[in-house]
Amino acid sequence: MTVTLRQMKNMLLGGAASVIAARDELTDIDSRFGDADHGITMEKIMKALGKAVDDSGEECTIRGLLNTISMAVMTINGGSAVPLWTTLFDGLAEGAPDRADMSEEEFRAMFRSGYETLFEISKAKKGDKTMMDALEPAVDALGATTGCLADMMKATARAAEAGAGETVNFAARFGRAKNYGERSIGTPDAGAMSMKYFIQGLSEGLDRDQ
Amino acid sequence: MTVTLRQMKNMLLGGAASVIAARDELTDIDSRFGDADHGITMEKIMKALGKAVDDSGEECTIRGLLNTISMAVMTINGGSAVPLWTTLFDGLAEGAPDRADMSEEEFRAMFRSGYETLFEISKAKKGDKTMMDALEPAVDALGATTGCLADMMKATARAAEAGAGETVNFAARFGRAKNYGERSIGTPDAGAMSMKYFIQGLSEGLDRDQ
Amino acid sequence: MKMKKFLNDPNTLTAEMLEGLALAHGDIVDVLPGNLVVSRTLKDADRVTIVTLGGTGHEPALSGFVGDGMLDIAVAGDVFAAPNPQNCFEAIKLADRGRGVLFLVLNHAGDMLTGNMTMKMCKQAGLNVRKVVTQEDISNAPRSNADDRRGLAGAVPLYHIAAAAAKEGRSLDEVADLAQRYADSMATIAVAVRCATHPASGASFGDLGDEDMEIGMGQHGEGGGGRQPMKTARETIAIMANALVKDIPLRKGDRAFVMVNGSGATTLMEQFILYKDCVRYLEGLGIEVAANMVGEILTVQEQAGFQLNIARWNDEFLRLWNTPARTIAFSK
Amino acid sequence: MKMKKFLNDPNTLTAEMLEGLALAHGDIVDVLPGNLVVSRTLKDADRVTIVTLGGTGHEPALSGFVGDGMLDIAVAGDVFAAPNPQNCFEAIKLADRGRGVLFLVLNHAGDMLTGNMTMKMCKQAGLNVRKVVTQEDISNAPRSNADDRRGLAGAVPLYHIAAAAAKEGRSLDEVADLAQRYADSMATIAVAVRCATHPASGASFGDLGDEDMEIGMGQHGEGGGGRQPMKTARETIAIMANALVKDIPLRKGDRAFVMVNGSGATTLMEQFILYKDCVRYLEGLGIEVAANMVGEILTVQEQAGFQLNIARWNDEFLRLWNTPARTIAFSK
Ligand SMILES: Nc1ncnc2c1ncn2[C@@H]1O[C@H](COP(=O)(O)OP(=O)(O)O)[C@@H](O)[C@H]1O
Ligand SMILES: Nc1ncnc2c1ncn2[C@@H]1O[C@H](COP(=O)(O)OP(=O)(O)O)[C@@H](O)[C@H]1O
Ligand SMILES: [Mg+2]
Ligand SMILES: [Mg+2]
Ligand SMILES: [Mg+2]
Ligand SMILES: [Mg+2]
Repeated sequence: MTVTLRQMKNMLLGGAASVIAARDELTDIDSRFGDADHGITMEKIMKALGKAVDDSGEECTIRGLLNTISMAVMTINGGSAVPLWTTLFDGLAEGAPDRADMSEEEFRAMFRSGYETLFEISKAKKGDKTMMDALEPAVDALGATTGCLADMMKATARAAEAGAGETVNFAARFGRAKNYGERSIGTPDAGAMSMKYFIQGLSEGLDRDQ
Repeated sequence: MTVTLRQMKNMLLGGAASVIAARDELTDIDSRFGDADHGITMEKIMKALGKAVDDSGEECTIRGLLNTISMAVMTINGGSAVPLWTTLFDGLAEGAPDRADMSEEEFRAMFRSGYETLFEISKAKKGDKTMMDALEPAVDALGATTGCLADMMKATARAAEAGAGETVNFAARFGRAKNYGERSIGTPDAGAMSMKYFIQGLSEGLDRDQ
Repeated sequence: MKMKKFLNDPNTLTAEMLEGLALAHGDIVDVLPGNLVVSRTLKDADRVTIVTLGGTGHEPALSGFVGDGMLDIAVAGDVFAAPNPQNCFEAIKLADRGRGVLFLVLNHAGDMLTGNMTMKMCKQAGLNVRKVVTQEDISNAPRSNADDRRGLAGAVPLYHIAAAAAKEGRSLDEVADLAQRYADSMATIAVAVRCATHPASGASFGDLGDEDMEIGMGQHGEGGGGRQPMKTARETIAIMANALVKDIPLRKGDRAFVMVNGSGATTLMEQFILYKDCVRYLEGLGIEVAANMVGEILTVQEQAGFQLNIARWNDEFLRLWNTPARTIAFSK
Repeated sequence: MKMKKFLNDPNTLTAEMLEGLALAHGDIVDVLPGNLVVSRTLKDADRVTIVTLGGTGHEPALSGFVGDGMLDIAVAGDVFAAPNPQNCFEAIKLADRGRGVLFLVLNHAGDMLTGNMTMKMCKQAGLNVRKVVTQEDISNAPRSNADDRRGLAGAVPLYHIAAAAAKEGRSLDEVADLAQRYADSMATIAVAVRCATHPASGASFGDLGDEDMEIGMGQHGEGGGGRQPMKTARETIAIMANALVKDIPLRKGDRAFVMVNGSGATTLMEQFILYKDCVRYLEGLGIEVAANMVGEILTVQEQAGFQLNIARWNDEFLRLWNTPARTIAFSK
């Protein structure tokens, strides 16, 4: 099984569309224990991603594409999410081959690299009520699943969804919500939710093309 | 019929008590088309009046007493009402005899002088929706009534009440409410109401002593 | 609903506020009995001096503009209430350095009554005083009926211009005539979108509903102009600036001063956006903005809204404006 | 309910605000691409220079403190959102006059992430930069756990003190060490009584009910401390100042700096009353207030409430503080 540049682009566009559709929900969640802007910021990030994909042409490599996205996200002004997502794409790029397609193993390694690079600057672990609560189980699920790409991505999305859902039970230990501590229990984490929507969108974007 | 210093003091204290009792109502009226402070200011003025009366001793004259009140009111910081009431007491003093009692005619002349002195700086006429709408008919009624002092003052109070009541139908042409013009129709004028309460209180204060 | 303000006692608001002001800015002002906020530069002044009066609750105005290059004494009354004439008279006596005193009064019922009584007392005492009244609010009356126009924040730049002229050694008549020319050259209009509460009584004045703004609101929320649904910054400026330009009037090629004065809860972010929109609007008419003030200058407690003041400026105003000033709320 | 703000487009809030700021204060700052608010004095600077970064929506902070004797460049992000590392890197390159750059960061998640990435880029480029983080909010963590303390308005006096030291010709290490000492000498606590709305999304954050105040609210209304019924100014100050005095700690005979920073809808009248109450409270402990700032310094849109910042001052801080400054929002 190989993953093509075309598939990669579809996945990314699907992720972007999914997050943008959830904009108001994300802002609303952030209004409870944050500063009411997460949807706004994620929309900016996802639009920059979309533009980078649209402008990328047929000639680029997967690493090149992801690098372009990382650079595009980096020039946004958008609070915590911008450096975090910049770093995530930077890590994905580092883990991706400088070719227009990749093997299943390379696909898995790319996500692993994204997660690990992000962890270095994020420092948040599972249970800290951040985007990592959706990303970490998703990357783990991807590593543990075999089968066709579509099925793998569905399993990944389910893991992200479950992980984001669990944040309802956690007290925030990172980001602005940290200041509310225990009081944040009962509300999901905004960043975990946007990560969930992104990963679900990756899966949907893949489907759309098939 | 003569009016004694003692009666004069009782009337003034009655006027003060009556206005102070209406403090919140006056502020509330002023909150609709003014700056929500008329009750506060009138309370300050009436307390100063009360203190001046209490401190005045038995030796003073009616003119002296009214002059002391005028001076006391003048040192209050309180928007339009302060110079207006300072001037009213100044005019009452000018029209009062420098003795400890006065005749019925002198009593009438004193009020007439108060009204006229005030009019010079106020410039407001009947129908302009100001304190003059209560004061002018009251002074007219006092001029037209005969009988015992208590009856005269009751007729005066009725005229003040009727005049203040009519301000509901007027559009403000003086003071802050002027800026609302026609829209002020339907609400009485704060200053007319405080004048009504004062004049009613004069009558009540007289009764209390009999 | 309880009033959500940090206060101690409704009866001592002004006294406590002035105590804090004196503690914070003792290098610039002294606060003397009778609520006299006096510039530290007064004692060495050999020039025409400037006194004004007004209620409190509009901070930084008026006390915040006492200091070098602006007011010599501001006589504070109580919340939204003019001071008494006695205190104003004492202030003028204290301010007089032998060259006469310019007495600036904003046109509001209480201030005017006090101002007139003060002038009577000054005349009796033989003091050399000239009173100039600012009455530039266009929302209730045409220019021909100036007595019905309230004095709004436009008085503040006038303080500096008049003080600069006084510093040049000009006579009282010259300074007062200049102040009158300045007063005649400007116009202000206010808009409110959310009302304020009186800090002593806790009563809120006016009611603007959830969707509306009201153009023509005075210093204390007194209405006047039209109530209408909220508009964008650009649209609001177009309505207000257009009215001011006509009133002054300003013509292509003129130079203007523009002030955006936040009335309390309107943010400085909004004020900068509004100022930008006003500059662009005037540019479109061929009018150049030569100077400005943007910020909270004369507030109305926590009212949301702003005052837009525009003046036609000439070389003299601009030159005087560009001289130093050091007060609590304005430095140059 | 519609948001009652004067704005044009949620997507251009920061750009329009900075355009207005540049138009109003072109004599003090230039606004360059990338939201760089640059002091006009930078080009002639032969000294250590100072750069900071931060979201907008807190005006006058941070851009309002760019100018002579304070910041050389403030990198503005977007509303409540840190700028990107690229812009910060460009700002530091531009600011560097060969004597190195002090990079001041307030401890907030986004700002810190950007600050760290910026430092990486600077290191790669071989720039001479020292980063100092302010993290003085006492409401969430003890002094021993400084990483959990947010940076609040206490950064602002630090700008002036660090800039004054830089003007004296001190080296980057000296200036950065001084800034760190200043950061360590202070503490801040915030209280909110009414919440603000985000000017782009219109969403309001937090909910304080009709009767309550919350001590420990952060820059954007993030909670932390206790919610309790509204108290008087004096009582509120006693709670807050007591907590700060213990944290710093301040002792009898110490000299203090006190800042009362209005967060938006709280009036200057209240701020002066609060300042007076704080001076009196500290006097009662034998602590003398040697300097102050009272006003809107770092706001949170139209939030009602304030931040109280206290610092232990020594002769050096006081001497540096009493040097000239000329910025948009602060002059000395
Ligand atoms: N150190 C961190 N590691 C991982 N995620 C974080 C971290 N800090 C914040 N986040 C995430 O960022 C989200 C908030 O993002 P956003 O609202 O865009 O930023 P800001 O708080 O600056 O407004 C949080 O919900 C959380 O998931
Ligand atoms: N020129 C005037 N002549 C007579 N009464 C006046 C005049 N101006 C104002 N008033 C009266 O003053 C009242 C308002 O008084 P107050 O609220 O104490 O003063 P302010 O408007 O300064 O707050 C008005 O209701 C009106 O009756
Ligand atoms: Mg956020
Ligand atoms: Mg009133
Ligand atoms: Mg009043
Ligand atoms: Mg944010």
